Amino acid sequence: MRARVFVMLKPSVFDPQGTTVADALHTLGYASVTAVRQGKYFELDIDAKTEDEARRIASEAADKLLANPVIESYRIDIEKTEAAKR
Amino acid sequence: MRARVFVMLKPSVFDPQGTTVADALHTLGYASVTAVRQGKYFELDIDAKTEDEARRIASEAADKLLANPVIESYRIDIEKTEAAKR
Amino acid sequence: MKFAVVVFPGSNCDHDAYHAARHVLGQDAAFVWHKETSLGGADVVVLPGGFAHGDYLRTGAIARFSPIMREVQQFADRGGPVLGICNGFQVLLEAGLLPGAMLRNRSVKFQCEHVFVKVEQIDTPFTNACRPGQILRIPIAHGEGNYYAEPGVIERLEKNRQVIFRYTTADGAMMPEANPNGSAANIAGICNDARNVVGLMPHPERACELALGSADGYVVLESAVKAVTHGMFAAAR
Amino acid sequence: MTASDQILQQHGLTRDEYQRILEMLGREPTVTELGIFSVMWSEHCSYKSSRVHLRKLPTTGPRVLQGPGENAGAVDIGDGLAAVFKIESHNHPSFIEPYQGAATGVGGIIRDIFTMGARPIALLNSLRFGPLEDPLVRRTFSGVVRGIAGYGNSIGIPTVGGEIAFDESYTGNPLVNVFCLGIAKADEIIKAAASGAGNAVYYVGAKTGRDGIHGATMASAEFDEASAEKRPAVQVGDPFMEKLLLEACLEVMKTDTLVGIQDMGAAGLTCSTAEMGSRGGAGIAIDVSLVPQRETGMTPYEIMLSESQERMLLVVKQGREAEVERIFEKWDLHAVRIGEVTTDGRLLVKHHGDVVADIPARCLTDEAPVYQRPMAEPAYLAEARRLDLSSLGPPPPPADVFRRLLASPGIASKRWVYRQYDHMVRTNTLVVPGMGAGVVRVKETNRALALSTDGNARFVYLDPFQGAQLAVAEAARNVACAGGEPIGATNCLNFGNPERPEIMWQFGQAVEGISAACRALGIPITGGNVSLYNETDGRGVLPTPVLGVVGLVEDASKIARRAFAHDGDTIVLLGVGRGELGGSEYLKVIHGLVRGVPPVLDLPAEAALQRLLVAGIAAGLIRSAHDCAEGGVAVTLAECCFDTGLGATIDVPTIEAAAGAMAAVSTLFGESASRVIVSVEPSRAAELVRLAAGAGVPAAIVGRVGGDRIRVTIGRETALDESLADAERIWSEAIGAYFDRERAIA
Ligand SMILES: Nc1ncnc2c1ncn2[C@@H]1O[C@H](COP(=O)(O)OP(=O)(O)O)[C@@H](O)[C@H]1O
Ligand SMILES: [Mg+2]
Repeated sequence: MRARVFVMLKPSVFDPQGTTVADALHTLGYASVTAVRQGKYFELDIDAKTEDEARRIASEAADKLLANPVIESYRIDIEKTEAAKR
Repeated sequence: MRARVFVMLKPSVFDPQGTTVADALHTLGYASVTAVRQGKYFELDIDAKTEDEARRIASEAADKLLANPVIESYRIDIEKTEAAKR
Repeated sequence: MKFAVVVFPGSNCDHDAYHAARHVLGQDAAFVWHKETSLGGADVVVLPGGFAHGDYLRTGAIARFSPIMREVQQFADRGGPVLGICNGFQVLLEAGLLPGAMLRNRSVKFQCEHVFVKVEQIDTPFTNACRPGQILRIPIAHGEGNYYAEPGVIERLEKNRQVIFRYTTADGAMMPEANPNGSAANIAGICNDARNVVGLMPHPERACELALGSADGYVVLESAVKAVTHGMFAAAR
Repeated sequence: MTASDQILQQHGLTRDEYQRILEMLGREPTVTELGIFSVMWSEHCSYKSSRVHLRKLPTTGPRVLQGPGENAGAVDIGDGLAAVFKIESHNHPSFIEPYQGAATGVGGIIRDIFTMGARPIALLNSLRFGPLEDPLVRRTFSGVVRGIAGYGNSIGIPTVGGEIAFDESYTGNPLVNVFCLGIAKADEIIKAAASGAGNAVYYVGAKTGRDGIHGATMASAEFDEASAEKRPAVQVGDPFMEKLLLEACLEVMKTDTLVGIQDMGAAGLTCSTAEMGSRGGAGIAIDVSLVPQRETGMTPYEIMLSESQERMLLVVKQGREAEVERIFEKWDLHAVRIGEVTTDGRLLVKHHGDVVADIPARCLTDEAPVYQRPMAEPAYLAEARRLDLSSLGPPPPPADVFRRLLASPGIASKRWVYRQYDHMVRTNTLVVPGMGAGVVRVKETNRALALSTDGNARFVYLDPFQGAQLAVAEAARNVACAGGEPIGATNCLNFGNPERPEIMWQFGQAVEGISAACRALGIPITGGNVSLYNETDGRGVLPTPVLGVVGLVEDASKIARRAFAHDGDTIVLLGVGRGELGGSEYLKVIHGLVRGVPPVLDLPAEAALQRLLVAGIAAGLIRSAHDCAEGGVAVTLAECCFDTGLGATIDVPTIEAAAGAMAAVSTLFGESASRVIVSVEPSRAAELVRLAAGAGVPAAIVGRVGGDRIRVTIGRETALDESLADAERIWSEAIGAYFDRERAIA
């Protein structure tokens, strides 16, 4: 099973990378991009029987390692079938 | 409108970060996580009339700036309502 | 007295800290591999700079799980002096020995250059040999030294006098221009509640000899020697 | 298999070369064998076009411990220590993927150094890009710089110097040359040779993937539209893995368990097995199914040709295997036994026991093709060398020229770049980037090493022989300006397509020039690298030989920097100006021209100058030294003032040859060689002038340090009188200004 974990800086935390990307896009002429936030994205292949189990493992991994709760929050999507695609 | 852009290393490209995270998870006892790939995740707030327009802008941004097609591929999701959430 | 320099896979200022402690200050020093479970009777623990585990994921994020960190935690709990330099500071933050977190530098670039920092507090094992308000010219070398903590935490740090080093101009003014990375309140280094654990982004160990462009960092390590030899933190062992 | 034309073309082999393979093997090659031949006989690995020329380089000397032929050269620096160093290019990959291309370039040269048993202590890089006005160039430029920083900083080796130049010819083909130096015990240098039948062959490091397959052949072919298809040939660097490998290998080398060791660079496992076998006069037999693999279903062909980074091949003494394995385990690395040394001199490759390749190792190395490519003087040369200054019209006022030169990226401060490099880690850096040659102390001795990489490609374009000589002289002079006696050099030769006679002529002339200059200056070449086919759509880069020179400073407390040290010091100009503008920054920036003949170089005079510098600095007489290069005496004087807050006033004589409308600009901005601006304590100025006279070096007291202006008079008439603060602002901000609005993405 595949868990997709998105880690983003909390909205209250200034995001230097996202700001830089936004600046660069404006320089390239994309004025309509009003804001950019940059985060991390993980694909975890998990050997789990159920979706719940996969989610539990992924969120433990996120809590312990993938995200720093001081500055980041995360979201998890489970894709049952994706793993097979590759 | 919000475009979510996921940038991943192409499957054949070595991902040292993902490998290191996987190793760390194994050390922490998560043997069931068989593989990890790490990518970048961008949220672009786009001032666009239609979903198509937002997608077009996001993919231009990805082509020009957010991803290097030589080693990375990307995917774009458009969320019409998301922008309001924040 | 003895310095323990913890070596994580990817540490790269371990030799610099060792060199400063041993060859410049003339103290005993030993490397401690991260998989070890003893600090070898050290009086002071240094978590050196570098890129532990490549700094992949987040700086310091993986290193905090190293077996030696349990010892470091206990050593700190007993009041032993612990100094985290640059990556070592980041490890202390991730491990929760110090509050807050690091963001990418405002410039989004790695920056290696001399900066000025003001010693805000001298009642720590790493600043007791400083003059109050002393300005040190020491190099930084980091890409993620933009210190962040929630406003309430910053407030508490200020109230408890836990901000130990701040980026300033050469004459001690706390201006935005003197802030190399965007750190909250120009914070360059902090200590814990008990004041025995100190983390800072600049590299005092790189500034212990005039030939290297500055010897202003000497006083930081010298403080540790004073603290230990005067028994200020003797309880640690 | 009988190879079709198409297959041969894909493998970069000619029909004649294929014929030779048939003769050598006495049969048709297998697919794997064809792949092996293709990479080993590529220009990159075989040096087939350059070998006949490189033989002319002087490679011996009393200090040389290791000349060309191993992974890096080595010179004796006293106290039983050796400086191990080399320069290497990673041009093509850096164009395709600037960050990873440059990063893996750094990783590759570092491996070459620690493979020799040396601990790497310094990095430098020479970079060439198109004009920064081009957004694509800016992206390449910032990506390359970030890549160098990303790898070097992470692994903890300081980048202490380098140089950067810009020219349109590099737009589609940037040059990324990285130099690394390490320190080893002179009697513990380890060779990359396999010997001792039955000794185990170990593989250690990153797993093998499909990355970089045909990287070596790519580096040997021009770019064109079709090369987009070869794009997956980009490797991703893992500096963390390399840091582990570095520490683990150095730890293993302290035991005497190794027979030989080699990194897997270009052509990966193929090159390391073939070369180790061939060097040791032994054979190697491996089974590629034992090689740790990152991807599934890899064929023997792919495993043998993969250029996955951060991998090493070791030959371990019999009975010592467990010791070696244990050390690697400590660093979380798993050394895997993949084969053994044999006596038959063959490279035998099996896959699950089946033989997939069986080739005499020498056929891949010493017996690879060598070409005496035709050479012809290029047609452009006669015209380009003609320079009629009077045809250029009246020159702009010197003050305007001065400012425009300071803002020219080739001259402007490179702080934007080296601020991103950790240049202080390891606490050895005595002279940081921006202050002249990088100087690193050698701990546990009183000595230091001064390092510089240089090369002015415009000069080489206008006269390859002379230009290459000037490159040697400049690199050595920069080292001498820091107080280092040049004791060894390495070179990276970046040229176009060697199949064009005019490119080959440039190459041949440049090598002759390097040889002549190195002989005259007594500097042996201990190694280097050749990068050919640097062209895009049929247009070659400027011929760019880059010289890396190592200088020995006997007393690390006696070194000089670019910047003036004390208010009131006396300024002495060593050497003579001839007002030479051929190939100058002035002509390029102000008139858009690369024209004329490069400056004259008197090698004995240059050698005397360098000896004087080393002696004068060692005696504590010379307090700062900076050589006159791009922008001439005016820009050099300004550079001596920057970062000090100290202005200066000097008076220089009118140069008779440069009379007329151009007199002032040629005097101020002409780039005559063998000139250095030094400063001395006023009471000792006469002593320096005497010392110079004794050494046969022209020396003139020209002015004094002080004030807040940069002032040059020519024969007492004011030619330039500029505010130091303004000049410094222009110079410091020029490169950053190109990027202010588009900071790079991480
Ligand atoms: N790519 C680079 N990496 C590191 N340092 C650099 C680089 N380019 C230039 N520098 C530093 O900037 C300074 C000026 O470079 P250059 O003009 O080539 O010097 P010089 O006139 O001494 O040859 C030198 O000290 C050099 O080390
Ligand atoms: Mg130069």
